[in-house]
Amino acid sequence: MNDKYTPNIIGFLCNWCSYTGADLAGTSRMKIPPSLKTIRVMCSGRIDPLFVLKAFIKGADGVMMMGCHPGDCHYQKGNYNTRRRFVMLNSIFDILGLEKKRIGLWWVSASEATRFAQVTNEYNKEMEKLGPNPTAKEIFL
Amino acid sequence: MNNNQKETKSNPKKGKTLPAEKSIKDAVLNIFKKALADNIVDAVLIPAKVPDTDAYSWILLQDESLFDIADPLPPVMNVQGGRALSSFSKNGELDLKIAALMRPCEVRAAVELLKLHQVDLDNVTLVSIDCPGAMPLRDYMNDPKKINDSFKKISEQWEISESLRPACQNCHRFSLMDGTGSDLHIGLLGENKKVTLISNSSTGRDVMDKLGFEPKDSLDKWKATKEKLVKEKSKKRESFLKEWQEKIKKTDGFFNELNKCINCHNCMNACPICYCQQCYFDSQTINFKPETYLQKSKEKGALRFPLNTLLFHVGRMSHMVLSCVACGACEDACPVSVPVGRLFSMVGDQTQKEFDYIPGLNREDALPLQDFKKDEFCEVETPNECEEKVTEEAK
Amino acid sequence: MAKAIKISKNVQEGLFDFLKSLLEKEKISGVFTLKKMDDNGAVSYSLITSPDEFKNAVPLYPFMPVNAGKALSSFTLLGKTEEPIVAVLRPCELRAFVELVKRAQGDIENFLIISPTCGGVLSLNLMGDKNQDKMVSQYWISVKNAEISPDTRETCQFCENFLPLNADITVGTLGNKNLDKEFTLFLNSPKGEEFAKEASGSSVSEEIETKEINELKKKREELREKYFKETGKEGEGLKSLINTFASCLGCHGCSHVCPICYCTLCEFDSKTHEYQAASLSSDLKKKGGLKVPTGNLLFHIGRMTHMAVSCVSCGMCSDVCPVNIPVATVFSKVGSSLQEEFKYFPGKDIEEPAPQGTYKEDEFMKIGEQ
Amino acid sequence: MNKKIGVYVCECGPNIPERIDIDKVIEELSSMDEVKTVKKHSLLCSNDGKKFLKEDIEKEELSHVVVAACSPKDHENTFMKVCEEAGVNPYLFQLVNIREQCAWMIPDKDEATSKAIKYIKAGIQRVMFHDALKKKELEINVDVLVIGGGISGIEASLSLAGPNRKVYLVEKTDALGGMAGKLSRILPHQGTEMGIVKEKIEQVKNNEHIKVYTSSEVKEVRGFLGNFEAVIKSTQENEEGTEEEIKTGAVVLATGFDLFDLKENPVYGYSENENVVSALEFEDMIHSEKIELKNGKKPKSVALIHCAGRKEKGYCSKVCCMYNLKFAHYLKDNLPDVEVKELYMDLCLPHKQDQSYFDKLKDKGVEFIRMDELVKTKKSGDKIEVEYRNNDKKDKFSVDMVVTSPAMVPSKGTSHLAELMNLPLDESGFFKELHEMLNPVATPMEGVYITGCALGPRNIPESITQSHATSGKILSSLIPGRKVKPEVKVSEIKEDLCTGCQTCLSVCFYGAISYDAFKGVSVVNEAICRGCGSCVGSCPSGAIRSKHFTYYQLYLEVLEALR
Repeated sequence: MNDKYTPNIIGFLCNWCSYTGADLAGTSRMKIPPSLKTIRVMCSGRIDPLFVLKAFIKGADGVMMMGCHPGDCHYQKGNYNTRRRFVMLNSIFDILGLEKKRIGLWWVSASEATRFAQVTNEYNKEMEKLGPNPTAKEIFL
Repeated sequence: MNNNQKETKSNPKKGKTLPAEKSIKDAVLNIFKKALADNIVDAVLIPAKVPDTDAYSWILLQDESLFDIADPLPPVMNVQGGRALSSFSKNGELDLKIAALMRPCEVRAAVELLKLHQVDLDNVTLVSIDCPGAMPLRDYMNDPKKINDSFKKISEQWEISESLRPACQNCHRFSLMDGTGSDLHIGLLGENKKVTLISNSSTGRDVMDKLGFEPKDSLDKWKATKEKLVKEKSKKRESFLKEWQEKIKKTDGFFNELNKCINCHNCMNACPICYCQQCYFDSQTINFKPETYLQKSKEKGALRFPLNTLLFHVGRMSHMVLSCVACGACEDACPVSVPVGRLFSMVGDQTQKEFDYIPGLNREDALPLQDFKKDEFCEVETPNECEEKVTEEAK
Repeated sequence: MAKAIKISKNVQEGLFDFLKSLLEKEKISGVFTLKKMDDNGAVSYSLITSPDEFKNAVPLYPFMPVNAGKALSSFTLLGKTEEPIVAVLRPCELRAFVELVKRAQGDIENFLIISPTCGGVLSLNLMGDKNQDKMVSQYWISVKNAEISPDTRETCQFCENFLPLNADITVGTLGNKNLDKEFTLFLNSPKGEEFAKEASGSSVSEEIETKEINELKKKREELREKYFKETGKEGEGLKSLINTFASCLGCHGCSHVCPICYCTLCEFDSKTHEYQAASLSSDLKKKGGLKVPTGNLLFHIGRMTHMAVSCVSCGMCSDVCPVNIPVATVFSKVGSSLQEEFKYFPGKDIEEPAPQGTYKEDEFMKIGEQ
Repeated sequence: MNKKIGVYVCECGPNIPERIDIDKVIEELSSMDEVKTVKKHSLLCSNDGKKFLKEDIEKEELSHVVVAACSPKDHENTFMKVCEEAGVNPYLFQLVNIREQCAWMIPDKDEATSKAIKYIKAGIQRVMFHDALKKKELEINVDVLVIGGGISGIEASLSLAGPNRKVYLVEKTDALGGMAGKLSRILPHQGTEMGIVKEKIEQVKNNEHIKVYTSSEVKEVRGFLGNFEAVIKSTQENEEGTEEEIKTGAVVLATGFDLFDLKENPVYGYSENENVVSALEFEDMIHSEKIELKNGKKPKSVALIHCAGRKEKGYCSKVCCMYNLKFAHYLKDNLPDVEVKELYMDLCLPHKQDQSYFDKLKDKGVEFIRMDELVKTKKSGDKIEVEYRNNDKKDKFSVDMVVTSPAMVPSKGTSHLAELMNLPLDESGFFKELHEMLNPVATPMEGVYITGCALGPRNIPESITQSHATSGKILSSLIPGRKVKPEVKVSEIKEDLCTGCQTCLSVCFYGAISYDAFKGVSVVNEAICRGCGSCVGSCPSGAIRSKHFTYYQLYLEVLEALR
């Protein structure tokens, strides 16, 4: 079981909802896949699509964007921009035939520890199924 | 003139000839394979063919198997080697030993970039190679197969073919002759089914020792063949320079050559010496209000768009032409086939002579504009003042 | 039925005379249009203010040396022109200008915009070609017959938005069999009508979208389908993308000529994305080798995230690519799907904000909730 | 590099060592040449922990500090303070969360340990590129802008205005008083005339610390607690458009309510029937003490219809029942033989005096009829026929006069103001409080408070209570001489890269970015910026940088995670 492939997943979490939700998941001792490395930003609106793209190109097997549910943004509207930017990136991946499963956006509120645990675990499983991101080994990027 | 002294400055006595039964390419690659295998270097920078495409590009390889796609002398110069080298070594310290195989003009560019602190050569062994020239990029892209074949012929017979890039047709510094600032040089000329490894610096010498290649073979044949070719090409270059100086002397001669320019700045972006992130001639410092443009137009009857074409080219010239290595990358990248490479190379040739400077020749030579001599260019001042100055200095 | 006037002259002369008279009668201060630079076929956009300089003007000459929208933006970047000016633009150039005005990169006020029903333009590297004149006359024949001229750029061949939007005056060319005897000016705005008084023509009322034009549209749409299929073969994803851009020099000419790429310094040329020597050893350990310069795909996809949704498919990027990458086709493909996604039509309405600068609370509701 | 980085791993009692092999971590990190020292401590947030940290930072003469411990939510500020005391800029510090997001979510010790190491390494990489940000102190402005000159606004102004606090009271109509000013008499004691409202208006006028703007509206408000900038625009014909810019420390929204338009629904028969009057019109009648039909006769029978607009709007307006009872009392007291019917959906008698007030009416012989829906109100002869449905049983009666009580709806300006200030509205279009129960007068915008019917139907005492609550909030936060420290992790613009496309303006919800037309670049007002970074994500040329979350700092975290 040792040589089992573990994906490398990056999570961009907004400070007010998702990161707090993640903390709560920890406090309530929920099991979160170690493959997920979280990165805190103040608002999901700060998540420049280029971060996601660059992480993907640098070989991240999965990139999760997380923010407050629409309407609950600590900065009021930030996550609406996030949503648009994600849709933008997502359809670019789609039309270019890139594995769009590898990028995703989830709304996770500060109280939704369970949801956090659920989506991260599910996503981790999905990435395990998908296997390593070809960009990690690709030379001609 | 003392250029000639320089031309013959570095003058290695002996080298190491290596067999090339299978192919020249093979023999050349073997040198690098060995260097990598013996851990003399950690990685090799070398042109390669992108699998399942006709495209060539630079790869920095560590995995031996990648030598299969490597090609020491591709038919085209996709990215100027100097740029490639600088692209990954300019930020932070390079903690790997790298051997870089480049055409002489690319090596010269690298050396110029070194002087501009845009490349880190401390851990890099620059290896130059006798260069038969390269084919125009667009021609190759239009018909890779055909160009490949004709290039094969040209490179085998070292013919100065019309189908080569203009820069290469007029290049007389295609070999080590002018003491190209490389550490090692690979001679292809002269010897048949052999390649000659020549050290050109202590680093180079050191690497050869580590490789166990003792420089004891004579270089006479290589030199003789080379000198002959250099003479030929120098003649060609002279005539090219004359022809173009004539062209430009005509009123608007220069501008007429540029009147197709569309300001895509491909030339600048392909140029190894233009290292600025933000070209001054792209920056907002040269925007004016509409009235101003309208005024300009009224003065001349018409105002051409895109604006500042001439300013861009002359300005760029003033920035880099003293370091122009005449690699022709700019002309290769021009979508409207402006002879920009020839123009710059021609102007570069003159200005560089003025300063008695050959870019990329010598790592120690300071850049002309970063250096001055008190008693130079008196002629641009009034002679007698000049006299006084010098005598004062003497006191 | 649209308001229009018929002028019984060869379209090029007719338009030439019309503009010239506007200039001579000082109805306008200048004409922004194509101008012959020399006898070896070079043309370039110019702001012509003197009638005798105007002799070299070639308003509808089938070349696009730069996207005129970008040129006009550089002209009006610091404010609107105080004096009235006529600009002869192709539909995609006009759309580009509108997009730029939206982004405060130019000002369309005081312009009289004239735009043809567009037969496309010849590939730039044919400029100065020895057969140039032959190709141009060939071009006009296919315009008459509303056919796709073989010498026009790929982008033009599959362009379906070849009827101008927001033009004050539309010059009817496509499908007009006796284009060298007569042609129609469609007057789309009061301003257009006002100026058109200077043109010696008889007022008629005609439809812009003739049968021929609709057929041409169909043909082009089919081609579009075809080209879109061919670029970036589905399924292969990354690999095909890499191969498509394999020969990219990183000259970024595509972004330099792109009218939507209005940044003075492209983020991807800035220090931000430069390679850090420190990560070399780890990268090589992972991959065994590395193409340099790196960041090729990051640049292209990244640029898409910035401008594709506003891409007007003018084709300049393909035209300037020194290594024949079908940049425009890829971007146009991505662009059109994004534009569908956001229900956004670039260059249509100056008031409509660009998708990046706005949002709706009740859109894409499913996203993020799964 | 003259960077001296110290890494401190907190065990947090048993919490972290339980799951993370701290010695392994320390061993790993000590091998990094960027790191000057790595130490562990059993509980860094404890007093001796902080003492140890401070002394060690001083001893090692560190330039940068990384603490691996709990979530930044817990102790980021604690340790930032320590750094400051130890003479290290608090922003040259990074707190790495190896408790919540490592030890506590990963059962396997090895996995947890290696992840912890990654996190800390990322922290180390990141901290090297931190800028030494400086907190600025801003003198707070204690003045208050009150929008809305109704009873709530008036009350708030009166309780706020004082020798060292100026109040700007903006009223869109030409007179103070609002709806309460239109009432004839005010519950519960029937005796009082308009008195108390008039009184209060007088007090406002005589208060030198209150500046009143009638026929004016607020055109622009931006800022945050202690530092608002507002523009007040006059709507008076003669001085149309004259503007005044003011600075205040807080904003009170007392924009009140409007009445449901009875014409919206024909069942009320309002427009086509002259003897159907709205509650306000009836108030006027009481005021002029002329309860008459249009033909001048006194009505023999009056129907008081509650809950007009309740179905349409979907909420109970809470006050109508009581003033209908008020009307009934008045009618019975002044026209002894008048027959009064009250037609209601549900009676709302929330306050202690209400029940007895209602019972008294029964004694006076007022008839109360429950309905589920008003079917129609139509003229029949000189009488008005009122048809209603109770359960599934329809019924009707005729009266001389009908008084209809329209629901309270958000005042016209509300949505515009909400947009202007980026404040949320509830589904009925009233302002939304930060929390109905726990924070009933605050808004998401620090320093902006809401009172009275701007939040939804309320009666006068409630409104006044809220105004007092609001004042309390403000008085306790806007203390003269107090300073506020605005966010320093804000956005900044590299002017040489900015193209002036103004995309950032459109994504900034605080109006913190403006456009400098002369320079042709966007400009961030650091006092207003909250540092969400939305603008950064929107800028194509990468001209905007969000301090402490710069592209490079975040990118290094990505790289470290992928290494």
